[in-house]
Amino acid sequence: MNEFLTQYAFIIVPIIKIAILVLLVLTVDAYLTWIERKVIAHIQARWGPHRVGPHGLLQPLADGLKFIFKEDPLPANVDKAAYFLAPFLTLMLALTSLAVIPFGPQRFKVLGYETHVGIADVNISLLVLFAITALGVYGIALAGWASNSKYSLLGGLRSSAQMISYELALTLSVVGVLLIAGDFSLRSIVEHQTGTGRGLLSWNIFPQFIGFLCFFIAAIAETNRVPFDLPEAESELVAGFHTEYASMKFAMFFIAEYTSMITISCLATILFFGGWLSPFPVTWTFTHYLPSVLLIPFGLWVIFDGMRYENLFGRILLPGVGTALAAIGAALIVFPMINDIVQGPFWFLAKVFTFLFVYIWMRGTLPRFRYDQLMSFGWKFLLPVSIANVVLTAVAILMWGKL
Amino acid sequence: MTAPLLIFFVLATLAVLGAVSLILQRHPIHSALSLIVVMVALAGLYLLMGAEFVAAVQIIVYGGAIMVLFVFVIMLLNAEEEERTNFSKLATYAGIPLAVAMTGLIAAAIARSSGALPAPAPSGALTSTKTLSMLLFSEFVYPFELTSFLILVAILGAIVLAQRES
Amino acid sequence: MVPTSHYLLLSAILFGLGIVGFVFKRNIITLFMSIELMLNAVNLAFVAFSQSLGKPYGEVFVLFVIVVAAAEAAVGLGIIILTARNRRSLNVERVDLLKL
Amino acid sequence: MPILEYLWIIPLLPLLGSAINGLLGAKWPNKIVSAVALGSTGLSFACALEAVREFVVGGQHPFHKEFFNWIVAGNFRAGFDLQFDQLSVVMVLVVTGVGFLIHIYSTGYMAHEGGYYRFFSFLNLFMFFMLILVLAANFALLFVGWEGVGLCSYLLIGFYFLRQSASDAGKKAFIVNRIGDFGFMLGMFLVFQTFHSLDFRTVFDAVAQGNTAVEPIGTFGIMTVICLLLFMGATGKSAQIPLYVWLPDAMEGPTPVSALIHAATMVTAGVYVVARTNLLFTHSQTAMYVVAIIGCATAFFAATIGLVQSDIKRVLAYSTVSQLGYMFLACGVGAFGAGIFHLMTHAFFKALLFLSAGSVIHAMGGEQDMWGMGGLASKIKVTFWCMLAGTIAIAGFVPFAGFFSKDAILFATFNYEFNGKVLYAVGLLAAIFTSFYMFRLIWLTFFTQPRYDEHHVHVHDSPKNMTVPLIILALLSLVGGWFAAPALWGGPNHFAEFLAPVFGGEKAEGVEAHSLELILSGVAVGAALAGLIVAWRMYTKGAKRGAMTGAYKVLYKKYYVDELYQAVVIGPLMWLSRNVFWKVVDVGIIDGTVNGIAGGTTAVGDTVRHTQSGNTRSYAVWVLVGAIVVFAIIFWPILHPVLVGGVRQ
Repeated sequence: MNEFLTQYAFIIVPIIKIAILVLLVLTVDAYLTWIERKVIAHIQARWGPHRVGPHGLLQPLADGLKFIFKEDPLPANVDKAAYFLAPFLTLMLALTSLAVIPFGPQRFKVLGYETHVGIADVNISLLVLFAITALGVYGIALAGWASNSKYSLLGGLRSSAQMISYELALTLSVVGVLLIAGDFSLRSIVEHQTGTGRGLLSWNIFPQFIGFLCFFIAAIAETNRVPFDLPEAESELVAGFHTEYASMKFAMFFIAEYTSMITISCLATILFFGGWLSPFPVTWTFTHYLPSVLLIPFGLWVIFDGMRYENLFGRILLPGVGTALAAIGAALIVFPMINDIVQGPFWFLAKVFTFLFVYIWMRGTLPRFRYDQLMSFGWKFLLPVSIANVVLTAVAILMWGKL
Repeated sequence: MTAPLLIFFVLATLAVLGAVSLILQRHPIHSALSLIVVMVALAGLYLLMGAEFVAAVQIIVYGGAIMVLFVFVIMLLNAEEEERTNFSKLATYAGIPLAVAMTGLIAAAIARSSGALPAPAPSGALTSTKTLSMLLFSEFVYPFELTSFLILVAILGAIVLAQRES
Repeated sequence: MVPTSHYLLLSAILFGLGIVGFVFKRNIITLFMSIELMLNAVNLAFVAFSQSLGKPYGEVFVLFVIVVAAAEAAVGLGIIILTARNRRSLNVERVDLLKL
Repeated sequence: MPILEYLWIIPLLPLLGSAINGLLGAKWPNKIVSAVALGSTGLSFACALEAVREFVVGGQHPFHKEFFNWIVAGNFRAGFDLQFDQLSVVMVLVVTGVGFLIHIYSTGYMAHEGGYYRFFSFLNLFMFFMLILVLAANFALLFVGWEGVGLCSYLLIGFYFLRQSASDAGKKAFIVNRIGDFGFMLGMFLVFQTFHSLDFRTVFDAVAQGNTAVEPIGTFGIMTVICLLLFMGATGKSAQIPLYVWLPDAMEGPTPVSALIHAATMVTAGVYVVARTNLLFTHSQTAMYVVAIIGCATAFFAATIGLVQSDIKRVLAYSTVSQLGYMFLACGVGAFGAGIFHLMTHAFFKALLFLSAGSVIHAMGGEQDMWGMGGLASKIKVTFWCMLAGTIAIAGFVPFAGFFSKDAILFATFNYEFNGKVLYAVGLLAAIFTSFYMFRLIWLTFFTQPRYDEHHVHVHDSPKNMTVPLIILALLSLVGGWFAAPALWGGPNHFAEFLAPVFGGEKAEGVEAHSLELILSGVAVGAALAGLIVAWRMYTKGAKRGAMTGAYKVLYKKYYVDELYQAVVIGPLMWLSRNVFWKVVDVGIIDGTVNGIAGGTTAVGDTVRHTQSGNTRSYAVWVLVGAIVVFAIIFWPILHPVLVGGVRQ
C-alpha cells in the first residue's frame, strides 16, 4: 500500500494539491462575492447582505444553492455544442491558470515526492499563464455567438475584440519585468526580487512602476471588470455574452470571472510586489510574529462579536471561527517552524487580497468606458506606453547592467 | 509502451480527429474550434519534444490571436453553414485521389528516409528560450527584422482593405 | 521515446487533411483555416527535425512561420471581409468572376 | 602642318553651324542665324584656304590621314579617312568658296521667307556632306557624303513643302537618285570584291601596279562593269541621260539652292567621282567610250530642250545638264583635267547665272516666265551686267572662263581615237545651241519692251548682300579660266599641270597640235558668235511667243521623256505595287500571316480559357497537381524504390 503510494506519488500528490486548491479557490470566490457586496454596500452607505447568517456570512451558500436548484432553460435554436462548451471552457481555463502560480518559497517532500507550494513549477510559467489567458477569449466569444441573441453576440464581439487588444498591452507591460529577471519562471522572478534582502525596496514595482500601471489596467480589461466591463454592460447589452445563460452555467461564468480576478491579483503580486516576500528587511526577524499579532486579536474580536447574536449560528459559528483563528495565532507563536512556513503564504495572500479589494473598490467608484474610448485608449495609449516602457528598461539595463 | 509514446498517441489522435472534424464540420465556427483543438494538441506535442517556447507561442499566437481573429470574423460576417455546391467537377472527382496521392508520396518519402535520421534526442531535453532568443538576435537577426517589417506591411494592408471607402 | 518518423508521419497526415480541406471546403474562411492547418503540419515537421537533429534552427523557423501566418491571417481576413461585403457570399464557388 | 593634321575641321564647321541653327535657331532672329551660318562656312572657307596654302607650300604631297575607325569587320575597314590632293584642292575651294558666296547671297534672298533657320541649317548640312564627299579617302566615306548631299538636295528642293509641286520634285529627285545610287553601291561592292578594300590608295595602287590590263573597247571585263556601275551612280547624281529628268524639276527649290546644289557643287559630284576614279576608267576603254557618248548626247539633248524653255530657271537647269554633259564628255575622252577645269569654271558662271536669275526673279517679285519680263536692263543694272558676264562666259567668248574650259574639252574630244570627230561635231552644235539659248534668255529678259504690268510690279535692284556675290562671281567667271590661257600661245596649261599628279599626266600636245587647237578655238568662238547672232535676229524686235508646233512643241515638251518614263517605268511599277505587292503580297501574305497567327492564338485561348473557371477549388486541384509533380521529381531517387517495390522498413 505504502510503496504503491510512493510509486505513484507523482500522480497522487498533484491530484491532492489540485483538490485543495480548487476547494480553496471556490470558497474564496464565494466569499469574494460576499466581500464585494459588503464593500460596495458600505461605499454606497448601505448594509449589504446581512440576513443570512451573521453579517450575511451564509449568503454565498444560499446563492450557491439557488444556482444549483434554479431551472436551466435552453434558448431557442442555439448552437448546443458551443452553448454548453462555453461556460465549461471559461471556468476550466480560469482555474487552470492558477496551476502555475507559486504561493510560497518552500519545497517539501510528501511520500518521498519533492514538491512545493503550488501545483506546477514549469520554467515558462508566465508564458503558460498568458497562453491560458489567451484561450480565455473563446469562452466569452462562443457564449456570445452560441446563444443566438443579438445582445450576446454584441457582447461576445466586444469582449473578444477587447481581450485581443488588451492582451498585447498586458504581455508587453510584463516584458520589463522579464528583462530584469531574465527568466520566465514566476518562482525565479520572485526570488530575483529578494535582491540584497532590503525588503520591499528591491521589488519590481519601483523600477517598473509604468509597467505595473499598464499591467494593472490591461489586466482589469482582460478580466472584463469595471471600468472595462463593456461585454456585460447592463445598460446597453442586458448582461452581454451571458445574457442567455442561467443557473449553473451562469454561475460558472461568475466563478470564472472571480477566479481570473484572483489569478491576476496573484500575478500582479508575483511580478511587481515580490510575491511571498516580506516587505521588511530579512534581518527584522520579529516581523515574523506579525501573523499571530494580527490573528489573535482578530479571533478574540470575532468571539466577542458573536456574543451579540441570539441565534444558534451566531453563538456557534462566530465563536468557533474566532477561537480557531486565535488558536492558530497562538500556535504560530508556539511553533516557530510552522510560523516560518506560514510567512510566505501569509504575505502572498495579504497582497492578493489587497488587490482584490482594489478591484472591488474600483467597481464601487469608477464609471464605465465607452467602446470607442476603450479601443482608442488600449491601442493609442496603453500599447505605446508599454512599448516605451520596454525600450526604457532595455536601455537602462544596457547602461547600468542589472536593475 | 512508455509514457511519452502514450502521450504522443493521445495527442496525435486528438490532432487528427480535430483535423478531420475541421473538414467534416459544416459550420465555420465548429471548423475553427476543431482547428483550435488541433493547435492545442500540437502545442502539447511540442512540449513533449521539449520545445516549450514554441509550444507557448503556438498557443498564444495561433490559439490566442490568429484563431480568435478567425472566430471574430466569422461572428462579424455572421457566416452560416456552408452550402454544398459542386460547381467544380475537377475538385469533385480528382480531389480525393490527388490528396491521397500527395499524402502517400510524402509518407512514402518519410518512411523511406526515416532510417537516415539520427536517433532523436531524449524527450524533454528542453531547448531553452535563451538559446532561441540568442539565435534570433544573432544569426537570424535580419530575417527577424524583416518579419517585423512584414507585420507592419500586413497591418497597413489590413487597414486599407477593411476600411469602408467613404 | 517517440521516434521522429512518428512526428513526420503525423505531420504528413495533417498536411494531407489540410489539402483535402482546401479542395473540398467551400467557405472561404474554412479554406483559410485549412491553409493554417497545413502550416501547422509543416511546423510540426520542423520541430520534429530540430529535435532529432538536436539543433534549435527548426524551432526558429517555426517562429518565423508563425509570424508569417499571423500577417497572412491579418491580410487574408481583410480580403475575406471585403469579398463577403461585395459578393454577399462566403462560398468560393459563387465567387468566380475574378473581378469585382 | 596644323590644319592638314586637323583636316576634319573643314567639314566639321558647317556641321556645327547646321546643328546649332537646326536645334536652337527656331527662336532666334534672322541676324543670329545668318551670323552662325556665314561664320561656320566662312571659317570653313578660311581653313580650306590655309590648308591649300600649306599643301602648296608643303610641295603638293598628297595628304592622307586615318582619323578613326568607322566600320571594322574582319579584314574590312572603312575608317574616317580624309585625303587632300590637287583634285581635292580644286573641289574644296569651289565648294567652300562658291558655297560661302551663295550663303551671303541667301541672307538677302531668303530674308523674307519663312523657315529661315531651317534653310540655313540644311544649307550648312549640305556643305558638310559635300566636303566629306570631296575629302573622303575611301568609297564608303565618299558614299556617306554622296547620300548626304542627296538628302540635303531632297530637303532643299522640298523646302516649300506646302507646295505640292515642290514636294513632288523633291521626291522625284530622291527616287531618281536612288536608282543611280543603286548602281553606285553595286560598283562599290564589286570594287571591294575585286580589290578587298575600299580605300582609294589601296585600290588605285592595285590597279596601277599594272596587274590589271587595260580592257580594249568592246570588251566587258570586271573593270568595265565596275566603271559602268559607278558611272550609273554618276548619271544619277549629275543628271545625265537617262537619269537627268529630276534636275529641271529641282528648280522648285529656292534659287540659291539651285545655284549651289543643282549647278555648282552637288551635280558635279558625279564628275568628281569619275575623275577621282580615273585610274579605273582608264583601264576600260569601253567605259570611257560609254561615258563620252552619254556625256555628248546629254550635252546636245539638254541644249536642244533649253532652246525653247520659257521659264528662266528651267533654261538654266537644262543648260546645267548640258554643261555637265560636256564635263563627262571630257572625262570620257580622257581629258579629266579639262573636265575638272570646266567643272570649276562652270561652277563660277553657272552659280553666277542662277544667282542673277534669282536676282531677276527677286526684282520681278517672283515672276519666272521670261515671256513675262523684258526691258529690265536699264532697271537692274548690276544684275544685268553680271548676268551678261555669265552669259558670255558660258557661251565661250574669249577671254572668259567658259572659253578656255570648253575649248580644252572640244580639243580633247577632237583627237579622241574612237570617232572623236563625230563627238566633236555634236559638241560644237551643242555649243552653238548654248550660246543661242543664253542670249535668247538675255534678250527676252533684259531687252525688248516690257511684257508685264509696270504698275503692279515695281522692279528694284537687289540689296548689297545679293549683288556683291554676283560681282565677285562675275569677276571669277572672267578670270577663272586664265590658268589655261598660256596654252593659247603654246605655253603650259597650268591647271592641267597642277592636276597632272592625280590624272597621271595628259597627252602632251605637239606644236602642230597646238596650231590645230588654235583653229579649233576659233571655230568654237565662231559657233558661239553664230548662236549670238541667230538669237539676236530672232528676238530683238518684237519678241512674240512662237506657235507650239512640230519640233518646237516636241522640244518644249522635252521630247516627252517624262511622259515616256511615266508610261514605261512608273506606270507599270505603280500597277505592280498596287495590284501585286499591296493587294497580294502585303494584304494577302504578310497581313495574312500576322492575322493568321493572331487568329490561331485566339482560337487556342478560346479552348484553353475554360480551365480558368475562376473556381478556387479547381485552381486548388491544379496547384495540387503541380505540387505532386514537383515533389515526385525532387524525391524521385528516394521514391522510386517505394513505388516499384513496396516500403522497406
